[in-house]
Amino acid sequence: MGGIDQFIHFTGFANMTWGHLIMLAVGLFFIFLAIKKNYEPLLLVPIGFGILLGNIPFMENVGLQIGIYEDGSVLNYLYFGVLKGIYPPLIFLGIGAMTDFSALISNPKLMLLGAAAQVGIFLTFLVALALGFTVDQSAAIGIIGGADGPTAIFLSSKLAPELLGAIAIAAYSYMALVPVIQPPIIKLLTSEEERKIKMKPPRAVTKLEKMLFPIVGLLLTTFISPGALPLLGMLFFGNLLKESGVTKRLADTASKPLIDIVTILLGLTVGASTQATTFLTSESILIFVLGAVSFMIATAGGVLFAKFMNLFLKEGDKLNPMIGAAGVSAVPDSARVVHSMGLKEDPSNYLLMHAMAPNVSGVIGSAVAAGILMGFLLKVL
Amino acid sequence: MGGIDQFIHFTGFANMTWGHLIMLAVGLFFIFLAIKKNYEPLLLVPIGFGILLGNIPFMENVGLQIGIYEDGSVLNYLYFGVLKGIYPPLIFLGIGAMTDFSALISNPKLMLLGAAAQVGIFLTFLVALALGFTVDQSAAIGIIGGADGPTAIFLSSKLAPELLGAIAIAAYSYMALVPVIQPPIIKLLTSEEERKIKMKPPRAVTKLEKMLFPIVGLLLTTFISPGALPLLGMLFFGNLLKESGVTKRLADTASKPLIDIVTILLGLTVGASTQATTFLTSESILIFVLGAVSFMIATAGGVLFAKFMNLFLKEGDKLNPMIGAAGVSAVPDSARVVHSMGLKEDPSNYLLMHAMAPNVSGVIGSAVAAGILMGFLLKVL
Amino acid sequence: MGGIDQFIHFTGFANMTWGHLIMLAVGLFFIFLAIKKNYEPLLLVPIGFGILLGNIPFMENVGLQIGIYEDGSVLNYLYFGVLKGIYPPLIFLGIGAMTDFSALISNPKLMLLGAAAQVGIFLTFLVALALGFTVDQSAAIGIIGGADGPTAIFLSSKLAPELLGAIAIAAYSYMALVPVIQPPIIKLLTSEEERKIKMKPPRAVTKLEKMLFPIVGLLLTTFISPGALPLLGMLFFGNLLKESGVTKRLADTASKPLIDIVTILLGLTVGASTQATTFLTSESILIFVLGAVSFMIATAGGVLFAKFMNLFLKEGDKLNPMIGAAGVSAVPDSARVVHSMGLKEDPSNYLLMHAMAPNVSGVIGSAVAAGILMGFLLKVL
Amino acid sequence: MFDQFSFSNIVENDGILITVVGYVIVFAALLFLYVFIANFQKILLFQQRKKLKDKGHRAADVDDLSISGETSAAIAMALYMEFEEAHDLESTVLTIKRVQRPYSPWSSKLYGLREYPKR
Amino acid sequence: MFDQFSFSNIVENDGILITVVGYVIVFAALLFLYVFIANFQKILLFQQRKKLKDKGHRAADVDDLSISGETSAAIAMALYMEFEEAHDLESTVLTIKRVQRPYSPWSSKLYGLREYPKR
Amino acid sequence: MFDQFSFSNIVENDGILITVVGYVIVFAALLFLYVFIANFQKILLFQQRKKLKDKGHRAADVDDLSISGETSAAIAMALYMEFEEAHDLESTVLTIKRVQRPYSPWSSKLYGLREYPKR
Ligand code: NA
Ligand code: NA
Ligand code: NA
Repeated sequence: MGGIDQFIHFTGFANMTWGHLIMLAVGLFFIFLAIKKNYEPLLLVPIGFGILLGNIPFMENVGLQIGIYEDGSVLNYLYFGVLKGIYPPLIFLGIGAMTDFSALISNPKLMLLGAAAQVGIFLTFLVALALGFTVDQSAAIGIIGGADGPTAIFLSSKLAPELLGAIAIAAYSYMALVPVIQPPIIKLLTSEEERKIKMKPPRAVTKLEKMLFPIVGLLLTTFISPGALPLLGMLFFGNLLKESGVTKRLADTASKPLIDIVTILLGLTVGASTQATTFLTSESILIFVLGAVSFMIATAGGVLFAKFMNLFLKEGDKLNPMIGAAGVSAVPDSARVVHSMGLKEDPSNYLLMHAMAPNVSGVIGSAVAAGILMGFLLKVL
Repeated sequence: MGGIDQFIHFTGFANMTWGHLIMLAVGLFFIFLAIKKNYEPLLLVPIGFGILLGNIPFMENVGLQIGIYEDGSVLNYLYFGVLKGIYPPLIFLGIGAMTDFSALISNPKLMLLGAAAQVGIFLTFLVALALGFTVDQSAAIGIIGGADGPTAIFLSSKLAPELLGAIAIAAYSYMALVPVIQPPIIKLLTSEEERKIKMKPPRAVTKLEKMLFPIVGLLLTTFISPGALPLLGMLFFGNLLKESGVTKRLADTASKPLIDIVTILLGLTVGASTQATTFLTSESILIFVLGAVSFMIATAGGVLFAKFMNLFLKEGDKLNPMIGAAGVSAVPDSARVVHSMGLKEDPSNYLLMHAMAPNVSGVIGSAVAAGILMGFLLKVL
Repeated sequence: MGGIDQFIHFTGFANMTWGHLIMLAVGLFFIFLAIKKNYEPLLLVPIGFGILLGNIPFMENVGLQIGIYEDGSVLNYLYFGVLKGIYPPLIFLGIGAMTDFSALISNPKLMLLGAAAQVGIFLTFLVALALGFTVDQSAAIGIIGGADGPTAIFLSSKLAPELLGAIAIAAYSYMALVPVIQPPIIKLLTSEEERKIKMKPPRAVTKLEKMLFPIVGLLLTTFISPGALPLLGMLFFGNLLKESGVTKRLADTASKPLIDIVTILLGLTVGASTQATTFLTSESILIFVLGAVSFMIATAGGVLFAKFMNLFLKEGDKLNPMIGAAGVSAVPDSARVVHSMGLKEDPSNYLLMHAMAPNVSGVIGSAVAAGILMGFLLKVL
Repeated sequence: MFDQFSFSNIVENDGILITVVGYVIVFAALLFLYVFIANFQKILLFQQRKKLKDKGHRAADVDDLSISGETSAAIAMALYMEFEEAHDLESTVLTIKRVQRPYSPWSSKLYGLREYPKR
Repeated sequence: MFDQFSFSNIVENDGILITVVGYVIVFAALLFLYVFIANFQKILLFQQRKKLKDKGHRAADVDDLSISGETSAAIAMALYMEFEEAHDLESTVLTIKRVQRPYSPWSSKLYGLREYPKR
Repeated sequence: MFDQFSFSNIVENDGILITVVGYVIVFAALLFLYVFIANFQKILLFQQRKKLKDKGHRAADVDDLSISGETSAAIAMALYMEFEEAHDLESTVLTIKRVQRPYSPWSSKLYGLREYPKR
């Protein structure tokens, strides 16, 4: 009966630990949230199922080629695109091909709100440093506050691949929880009066402006922060494919099959990278805490900066400071949150289009921030 | 005239052997079968044309980078996905995203038929061993009886890459020939009375059950056979994308462009891997013979087990033993074969839905078997 | 303020050179041509934007992983498919899946015009040799005259990767300029009488012929020139997927998402490969000059050979020699040019379908030529 | 090499062991799945029946809640027909398509962004 | 490791410097973009207004050429509605599809090649 | 480097040889293809004509079975029109779509599986 013994030795039951069970429960919870609560299902289903895949217990390091960290396994090959930072730019390509920057172009001063909210990244970076993380790890943890999954994955893959799983999961979790995290902070920092401010309707935007935006956007942002090139280059490339009007077929492919394929592979492998034996550490828990802090600081930063801008704007041009909260990005959830809150205060106040402007500029802002952090930390000089 | 000489030296005419001609004829025959007989055209056209590509004679090992086994050639790069076992799980992802497991869920005891038919795998494994193949090769040959192309390719790529071409071609050939192979065996093993047994119509299945199936299926099967994770993980992941109801867009992409692209690349390179100079050996012929044997044993195993189950089932609940033959998988050809035979015996006996249950469980069964064989043989301990 | 200093040191402004500015202007010009003039937008938009991406100035060789020539950058990973000659065959697969060879099948003697026009490749090869390029570089430069982007990229990647950017840009530029380059040469070499020749309408082509064409085409051309296998193998494979009638789903995927994805990646990285620091050399300029010469010779070769064929054809069967110009390929632009010129001479003379025959055979011709050049030069004997 | 049956090769490589254990495990895996699903269904059916009973439905008393044989047969027939004719006529129909909204993986609800109102 | 706040780790790694410089640059980048677009718009609006004036349009005098508040509100409302209902009913509509022509990357105008006339 | 023509570089690298042989082979390849197709057509046309004759069709006597000039011209014109207008109007039409069945690469006839009857 040696054979049965040997076999039992290899089963999941024999190799199971509490860690595996906890992570399996987490995976099931993600899938539950996605299906039942409809929180980001296109990401949480792949990530949740990936967590299951990554935490089926098996005997490691005997050449079975199953685990995501084992050479020769399928998951390991597919994980390559995460580890080398290839998937995030491809996702940005697709996002660019489906994003309309009109709201931003029609009221470009709202762009500053997208910059202001990045304060979450930098303050969290400092806190992480103070807590003893290395400078590279701290930067990767801070970027959670950028509220952009692909940006967070890209930066961690470059600076702190050992934390990639935790950072990615934290980023996507909080992005799904934006409707829970942001409202209390917004309320705390604004008066009822401010929340009722109505903004002038945005101007219509011409085709030419929409065509020029990705080109100008690329040149200005990447001249200042060349490190943002992989992300912003692809984002603006996708957007030009969409807005040029002559490459519809390419824009369609970038924004449908291409981004879907990459999303499936990225979600699944990011989920699977949370293999209990390497994932369940005090560091991971700390990263989750820091991520939440980062989101809150970012929200506050956006709101407060909007109030600050109001000091310089004449009556009638004043901003509803709530839209500052949309500067964290988490497109378009945070814009929707702001919109809902606006409607609650005054059922005739439609803030959605105004909130979309800081929302998309927050994407650019956190990519620029990622580029700067890479510039400071990645160099081998 | 040295130049002309040199050139002629490099032409296909100068490098041609009888082997090339035979394989070219085989390739043409596959294409003919696919187009004229409509046997699995989506696979036989790529494989057939791949055989042509792989058997255009050229001067090998002089750096021309043409052949599939030459470093730097396109075919070699594309073959990587076969050789490393990357394509099969991606195909299972797509298959999961288009498979409906309702028939199985509504009558789960039919699952056992899908297990029973895997006897073909194990007996052929023994015969191959006895014939002098190594234990790894024997396992890869046995898996032909699993009647699943991707599973066969996956296991051979891990255990016996040197036989991959022959095993893949054999597996797909016999899957196309299921309507020829199975009926006589089924007839031989069943009485007319048995073939006329009508089964109770299957119960309707709820959405919740369909959603839970891929999750439960993953956990149970891979805890028992972790080696099946790459295949079954992807199969059930694709199925959850389909059944969750919130990730339709991802399921669509997995089941259309993604699986198509992988099918094109897999079919072409598997075909091309049959380069005459490495393929035409007595081993290849033996593998074809063993493959046929394996299919026959599997069919018999399924039918006989159904008869065995009938011993324990009360009147009215008895199975039509023909549906056991569908347990080999070869989805859905073998289910159709059973259905047709049922109609011939009694024009009012519709067995299709009943036969689909062992049919899809046969897929799971052979993936589990592959996982177990990998567990026994792949380890480096 | 050391930090600001350090940061400024890394900006694009600090690393900018005249070369960067020139290349950025070129990139903008490409995008302008694509959008405003509608010259090959599906290629010129990606290439143009790629030129921008490749010429954002940054500090090289300090590990920032930005540039296309830096290990670990996204562009570097995506460029792999260009550098190893993987993308061009995949594009040929898609092209095959959308090309109708009927015009050629119905009047196969026009195939010779597609051969004749390849004289541009070989004469330019000689000129480049005489100018001091190495024999490998000369072959890669000559192929520009083949007027096929993927073929040019494929051959350069194998023979002269250091010139790949310049050759690819030259090839696509002149393909876009066919309507400017060809008409004066055609006029110069033909009399008004010749330009008015009407040709007999082409015969209808059966399904069987269309199905057999890719198979016969593969066997005949690659037996003669095995080096053409990667390109022609894929072209004819795609065409069989289309014409077989039983693999529509695969043909659809090959000709839509697959070719689109590859086109996006190929265009972007070929554009980015023109990084000023490696691209702006006297060699690049010379390559552009030689490319133009090559196109002109090819056009003349096609026209003159058509006149030569007319010497042997009886009255009524004579060719309109203008269609010889379509033998350069540049599908279908050069066929359209010929058609337009025919209409100008005689508004009832429709040459389009006649011109399509040499047009598509020019594709085969230049791929065969590329195969032969690889056969002569790539071998390591 | 392949002239004769060599049972020794089976023995040396634990062939019998692998075969028996392997086949048993395949059965075990699918048996587990069967048992789980069958029991899960019982719970589910129980709940369903209870719900129906609460609402006063008569169906609650029916022995099984499966679809009727006639319906099933009709469906199977239709399916079979489709199988058979599949290759000949690829029926052409006017499709009623579901409108799909774009999405973004940085947040999957980026619906409104694609077609922003211009005026 | 994480027991206490160690400000020394911040100092040693230029934490403050990176934070300040970094945040300033993010602002700078988006400020640049803002200034550029705002000025570009002025030029564009100037041209637009001139064009309208040349044609004698009254709109040229209106202070801003933006869309009206009512329109905007209606659109926003519609958008919001769509957001909310998005998950429930995936509305089914008869699509009017744009016919797409095939293309070739060796030349992107390979339109006619796919469906060549056969008779 | 590129100041002057160096014929020696051509000679040293067998330039003339490669050119002549290469060009001849390109011709040979396409000539082969031409000859094959032309002859294949003869056989095909012969069969076709025979079939028509057997059925008593008059067309069998016509010298060539090609499509008429007028038809061809009309088609070419239509094609050309489409070419020209291609960029402007991307015509919108109600599509009649072929219903596609799903398939499985473990067996390409997995049609019925996707939309299994539920009740
Ligand atoms: Na952000
Ligand atoms: Na099976
Ligand atoms: Na050509």
